[in-house]
Amino acid sequence: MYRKSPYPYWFILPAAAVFVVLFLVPTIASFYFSLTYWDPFEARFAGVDNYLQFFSEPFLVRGLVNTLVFAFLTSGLKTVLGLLLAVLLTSGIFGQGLLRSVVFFPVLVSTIGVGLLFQELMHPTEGAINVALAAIGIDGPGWLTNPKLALLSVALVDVWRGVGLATLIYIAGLATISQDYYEAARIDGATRLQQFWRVTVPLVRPATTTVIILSLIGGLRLFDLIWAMTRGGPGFSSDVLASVIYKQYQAGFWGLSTAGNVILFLLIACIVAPLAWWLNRKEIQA
Amino acid sequence: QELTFLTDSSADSVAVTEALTAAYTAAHPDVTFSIETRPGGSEGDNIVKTRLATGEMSDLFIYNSGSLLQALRPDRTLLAIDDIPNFGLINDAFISTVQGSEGGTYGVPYETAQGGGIYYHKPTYEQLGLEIPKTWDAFMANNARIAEETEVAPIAQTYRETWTSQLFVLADYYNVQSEVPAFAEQYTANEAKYATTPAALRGFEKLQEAYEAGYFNEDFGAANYNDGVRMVATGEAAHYPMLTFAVGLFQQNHPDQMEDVGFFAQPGDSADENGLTVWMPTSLYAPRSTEHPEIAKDFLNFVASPEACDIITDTIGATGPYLIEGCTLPPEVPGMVADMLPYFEEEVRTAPALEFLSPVKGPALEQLTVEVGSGIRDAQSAAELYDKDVAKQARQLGLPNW
Amino acid sequence: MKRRDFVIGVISLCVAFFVFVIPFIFVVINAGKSAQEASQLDFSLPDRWLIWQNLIDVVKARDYALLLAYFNSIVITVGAIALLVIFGAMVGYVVQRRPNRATRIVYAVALSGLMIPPAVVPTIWVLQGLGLFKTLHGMILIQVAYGMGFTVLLFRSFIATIPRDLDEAAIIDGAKPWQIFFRVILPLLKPVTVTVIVVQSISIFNDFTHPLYYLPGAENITVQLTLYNFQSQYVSQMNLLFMNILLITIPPLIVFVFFNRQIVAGMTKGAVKG
Amino acid sequence: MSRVVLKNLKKSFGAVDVIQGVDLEIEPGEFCVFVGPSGCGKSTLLRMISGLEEATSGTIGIGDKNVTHSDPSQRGIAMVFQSYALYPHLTVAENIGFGLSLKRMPKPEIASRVQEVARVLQLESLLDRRPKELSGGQRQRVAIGRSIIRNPKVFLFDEPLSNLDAALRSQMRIELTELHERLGTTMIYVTHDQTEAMTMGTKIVVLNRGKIEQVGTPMEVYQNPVTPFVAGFIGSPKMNIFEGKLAHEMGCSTYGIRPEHITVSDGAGKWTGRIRHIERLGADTLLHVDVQDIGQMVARVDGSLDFASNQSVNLTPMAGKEFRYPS
Amino acid sequence: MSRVVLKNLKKSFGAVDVIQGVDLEIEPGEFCVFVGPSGCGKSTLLRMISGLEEATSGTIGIGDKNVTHSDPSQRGIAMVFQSYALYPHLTVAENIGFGLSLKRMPKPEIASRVQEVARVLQLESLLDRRPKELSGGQRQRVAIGRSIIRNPKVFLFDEPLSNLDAALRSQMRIELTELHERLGTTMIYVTHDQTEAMTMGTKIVVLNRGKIEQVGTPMEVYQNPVTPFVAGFIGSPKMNIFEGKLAHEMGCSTYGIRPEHITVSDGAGKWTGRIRHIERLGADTLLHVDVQDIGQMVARVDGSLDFASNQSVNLTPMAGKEFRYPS
Ligand SMILES: Nc1ncnc2c1ncn2[C@@H]1O[C@H](COP(=O)(O)OP(=O)(O)OP(=O)(O)O)[C@@H](O)[C@H]1O
Ligand SMILES: Nc1ncnc2c1ncn2[C@@H]1O[C@H](COP(=O)(O)OP(=O)(O)OP(=O)(O)O)[C@@H](O)[C@H]1O
Ligand SMILES: [Mg+2]
Ligand SMILES: [Mg+2]
Repeated sequence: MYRKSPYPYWFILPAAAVFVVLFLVPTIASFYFSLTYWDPFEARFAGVDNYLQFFSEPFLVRGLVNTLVFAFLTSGLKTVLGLLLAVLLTSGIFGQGLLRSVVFFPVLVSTIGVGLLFQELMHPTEGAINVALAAIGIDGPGWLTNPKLALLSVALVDVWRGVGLATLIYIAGLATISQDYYEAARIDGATRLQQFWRVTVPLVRPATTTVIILSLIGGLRLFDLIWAMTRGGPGFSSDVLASVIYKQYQAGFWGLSTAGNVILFLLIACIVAPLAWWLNRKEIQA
Repeated sequence: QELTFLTDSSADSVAVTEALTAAYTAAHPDVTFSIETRPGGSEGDNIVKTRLATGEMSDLFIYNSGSLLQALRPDRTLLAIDDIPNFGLINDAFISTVQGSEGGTYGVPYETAQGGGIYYHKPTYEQLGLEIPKTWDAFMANNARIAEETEVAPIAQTYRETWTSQLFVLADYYNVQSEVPAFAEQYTANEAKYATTPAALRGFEKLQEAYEAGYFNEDFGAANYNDGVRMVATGEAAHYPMLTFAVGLFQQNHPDQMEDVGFFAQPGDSADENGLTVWMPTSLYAPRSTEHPEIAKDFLNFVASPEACDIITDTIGATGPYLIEGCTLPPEVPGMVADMLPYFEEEVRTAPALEFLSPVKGPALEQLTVEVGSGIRDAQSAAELYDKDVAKQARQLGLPNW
Repeated sequence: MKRRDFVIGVISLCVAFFVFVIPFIFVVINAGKSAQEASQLDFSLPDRWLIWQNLIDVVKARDYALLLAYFNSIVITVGAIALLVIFGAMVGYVVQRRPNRATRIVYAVALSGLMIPPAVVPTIWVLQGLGLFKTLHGMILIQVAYGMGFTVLLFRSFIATIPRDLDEAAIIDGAKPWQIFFRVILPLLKPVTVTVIVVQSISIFNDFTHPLYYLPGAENITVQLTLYNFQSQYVSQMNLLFMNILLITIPPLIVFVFFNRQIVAGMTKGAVKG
Repeated sequence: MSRVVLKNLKKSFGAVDVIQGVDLEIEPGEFCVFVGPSGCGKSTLLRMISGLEEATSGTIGIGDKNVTHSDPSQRGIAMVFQSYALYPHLTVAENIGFGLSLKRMPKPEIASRVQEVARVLQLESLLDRRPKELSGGQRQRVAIGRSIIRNPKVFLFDEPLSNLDAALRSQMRIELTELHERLGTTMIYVTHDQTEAMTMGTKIVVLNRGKIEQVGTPMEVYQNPVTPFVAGFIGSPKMNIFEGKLAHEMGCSTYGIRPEHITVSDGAGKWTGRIRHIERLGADTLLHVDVQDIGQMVARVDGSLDFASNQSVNLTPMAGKEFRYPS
Repeated sequence: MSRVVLKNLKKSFGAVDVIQGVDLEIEPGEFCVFVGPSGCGKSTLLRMISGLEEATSGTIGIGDKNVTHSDPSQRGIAMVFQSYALYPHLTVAENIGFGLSLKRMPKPEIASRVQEVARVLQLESLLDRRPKELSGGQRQRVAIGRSIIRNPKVFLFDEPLSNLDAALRSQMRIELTELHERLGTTMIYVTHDQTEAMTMGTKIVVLNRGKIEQVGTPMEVYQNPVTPFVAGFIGSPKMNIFEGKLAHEMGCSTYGIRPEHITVSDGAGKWTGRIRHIERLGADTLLHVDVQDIGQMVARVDGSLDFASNQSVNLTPMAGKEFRYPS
């Protein structure tokens, strides 16, 4: 006797069918395979050996630290730079439209392209960056070859590539802040800096949450750019979890690699879920 | 019929594949080929494995022989070719590297055999009056003089492509074997280790010594294989440890400097035991899943013929000895190839690389050698880590005693 | 415009020029060089501009593989985007309009797609079982599955800004559920749809890992894989490589230029919950 | 033009009983106004009649049919929302014809019916605009047009004027009443504005906390509010209502007197107080007077009279206009 | 408590002259209301006084200072926005203390001043809440609190009540007037609601299209509107205004008579018409009468009188209450 809802569940079906069949089923299957010695041709049950092995990987700790450093560094920089750029690009300066496009442009280029490009630009002796630095008398470092710098360099390139999207989200966020707040602050005598810290930053918070969460997930999962630029090298110095996992996969240790995937997922979930919860809670309070 | 053919994307492989298939089509007009390329390196390995495992392999594909082949489970996935007419022409040593554990043979050599050793810049040697070194110490002494008396980098290293960093270790295997002849067996059985076998450890140590002496080119971290070849061809560097398939690249990029470059085996600690570590050629295989097994085999048979060798020579030039009986090299080969041939003339002066003797090979070797070569890690600890790395592979393969 | 805004604008343009534009100039310059010159990889202008020559070489390489790749990539991108938009909007709609335990779970599962790295080999098995392996439609569906999380996220928060009154007015007008959705809601999603189109089409078009696995075969080549035509372990033709990068950046650029002005509007309500 | 009958209608959201048993008959052709404070359940009741909200128990009859469980579109009702809920992506003509186009009526026929409705509502020149390009009053008329075209038996309005400014609101009040006179359809109109309730309805239903307090014509409700709640709610300015001491003196538990029913004089009076605040409205003036021991009392006097703040005045209730409620 | 003096103030946005030369003196302690139809430039004028908008020409003086080019924060003004512009992420206390904390005043001092303001505005119990958790009236008071704490010489209000519902609006009207009495500060108040203008201001400035139409006390403006615009704008219900034939007969080009100044009788009268529509407001009733040859006229009669639609009535203007404007 109950009438049908105007929002029927079958609307979910088409998407769910694709998602479940092509994503969920394989993912769940892979949880099983993470418990096996698995290669293209067979899967022998291994219990938790893969997990033990993964944790005893000599470079895992390094990879883990790198992953966290990379994710927090890039997401932090994207957040800060994105906000600053967005504020700049909504302040009515000359060439604003052009600047917005220019900042977003790197988002359009494929990772491989970006990787190749920066491998060349960051070449220690012939790369444009160091040539330019040399011109002003600075002896540029080996951006990608110095083990202390490699991860940092990739992170910078990732920021370069991704800051456009963050800026865009922030521009959208700033557009939702009523001018009244700024006028009220001006009447209260707030300087530009105070307006930024005390009005813009708190009120643009929903955008901040989006940027942080998206870029953090992206950073924790990031693989393609690292692979295109350093393949985790030199040595293992810029290895992150995703590249460690991929290397196991490449080497044919599929079970091990899948175990790594599960671990990576748990890591992401453990970092992102509480963070998202915390950020959203603060937002609701606000 | 159209057969699909998966080759790696290097210009040489593609050129050879195009030439061979064209020749075959000329003889059998009803058979055509669709050539598909894949990336090289372990990325390519993976694609091959995945496609084999999922039954989606092309009708013909080229792939390594030796330990990497074992990971393909050849007995289950590949077409045995013991019955092709030209089987008898194939070199025995090669056959042992393309056999499965159940004795079937699956591949035919697609190129020439390779030596792993050191290219050197002849004009620099002449200018300083240096001799071809027969021992590691002599090699280092040469380097010392080069470093002192010229602007030239004594040794070119190219870690942008990490696989090039392994040469000092891998090409040292002749020396390992001559000191510990049973190393491969013991190694497979988990009885010998790199870290605990001084002879094996030497490879890592040599790399470390070279780094510590500061003999590498300045941009070794960012230079790539192309750069390495260029450096030794143009005299920017005096030495470049590499496999002999580099000949093709010398020919393409530096045809005018061909005769400026020579080649010698990586020297050991004793002048008496001087020989070359040999890499078996890449091979051509057909998967079991092919719908055209007869044509595929016939094509394999064709590739295992002297006629095919000539086509290869015509296409990319001579880069080393062929492993098919009856194949000959043209009378005029580049000097660096000529430098390699004497080693093959005496049985005792060559030894296959370890990967052709043991299925155990760790995936992290190239990163470890990059670390040693960049001074991030010392030889001992790299060897220890490599031993651990290798264990994964052994366990994955289910080898006994691991 | 105040003078200060002008000065800041000019300074910013200069900085942006160095940070964001110079790298592309580098690409363009090298795309116009000969192979020899390009292997030097510097900023010097080419002796002779070979843009046209290189362009022809790139297009012709491997039997016009690039054109085929364009075709494939565009089919995949357009197909996947169409499905993503419709399916994603439908999910976002029901999840937002009918908040209960079931839809919350649906939403959480969709979001998990953002976090869990895909499992390649089982996916291939599934695709094979469905006869979708090595097919463009299979690839389209894969991209749909992988892009669903972000799409649902955006749509859901945007739909929250559309008053329910509209649905109810349509109900009273006698609209069936699918009529409400397709005739009332979907047209109103335009701003966020633009955002989804731009963000997802760029990521799908630029994707190279997944086609590598799920779409093998020379006839299935996609644009990102054409980069392998000019970059191999052994020989690199940097000039052609950069020309290729240039060429495959054009479609995303067109999408961006086309939608540039509208992207922010969708973000405003979609990603930021305005 | 149909009768609407609600029998013991109840609605709960979870544990909250929002409508607690409503019985009501609305005669055909009546203009019935639901009025009450915010949150009292007016919208909920209206939405139950429209079918957008399912009744928890009780029945709803429209015309001769029991529609308690019918689909909204089957009930013969039309609804105008507070937000108007115009489809922003459609033109005025498409908005009005939307319901018909859902039924796959041929385009020319839709067009002619839209044209007719537009004529009635004087929207002809606006048919190609989009809602964004309309003023508030025009939007309102489009929303009504969308309803009229369905030829509904009952019109439902949920605070249709609350988004308009004062001037437009009073104009639209008249337009709506005239529309009702012209169409003669039963109308149910929700508002919390008591001016609207008084001026528009032929019947007022005063709701409070999910229950009906009083049903009657506007004048009945104004003149004879049956409960203190109604007394306080209907009438502007608000009736002065007192409990406690004053009520006690008056022999009841709640005593009420409207500001317009208090005479103010310098001379003798029932209560004496000081003017605390004066609101001059032009024609009238409201005096807020602090009366000792009783509290604040508002009296309405003619705008031409002169009073000053803090002035002491005497107040007297008009006889027969007082309200006394027992507890 | 300061004088505000505007001299020949002009403002253009691009080619549009929004304020076209305003001269105005506001005495210390006055409650000055800017009123006018939407878009007439009230907000712009207020924002020019606040310094949020730069004057195109002319001067602004506050107290003894010429502040035409001063920063908003230097002018000694405080402003309450229509949206209140409360910071959603700050508590009530933090909102009120925001301006002080910008000046790096020590926390205890801020707290004590906030406490004091909160006491004045009865916000003490709400200090820890966030704006979301407040009702409309409470938010309004917080917005005022944020202004008061600055000890401004002049308060500026831009339609502070327009987001509130009717009941709250009338309550807040009184609160604001009382606040003005208590503080005695000069206040400038923008509204388009003429009830607010009438009841709150000590001085009304009627604006139209960027120009001042009339300045005066509410009663002056109500009783002696100097232009037809003011006549039509001030007063509720609106004055009946006629041009053309009737005006001509009356010897002027515009003739006006307020609804409350028309006597309605069955007997003889100046004009005869039919009642087209009746609005019963309770105490009063508005009759919309169609008068032949003249048009519609609204008359206000006592609520207790009985009229019926279509009834024929005679209307007579009260002597001395008519307005005649030459062209
Ligand atoms: N979907 C719902 N779920 C839970 N409670 C609801 C829901 N809809 C309404 N309510 C509650 O029911 C009560 C009546 O709501 P309703 O919207 O009918 O009030 P109203 O009289 O229309 O008020 P207003 O004048 O503010 O529109 C309110 O207390 C409200 O909080
Ligand atoms: N920044 C601006 N740029 C251009 N025109 C503007 C700007 N601000 C206001 N105007 C124009 O100036 C005129 C006066 O605007 P203002 O906001 O002062 O009106 P208002 O009297 O406050 O109206 P309301 O009662 O609707 O608030 C309007 O026609 C408006 O369109
Ligand atoms: Mg309601
Ligand atoms: Mg305004």
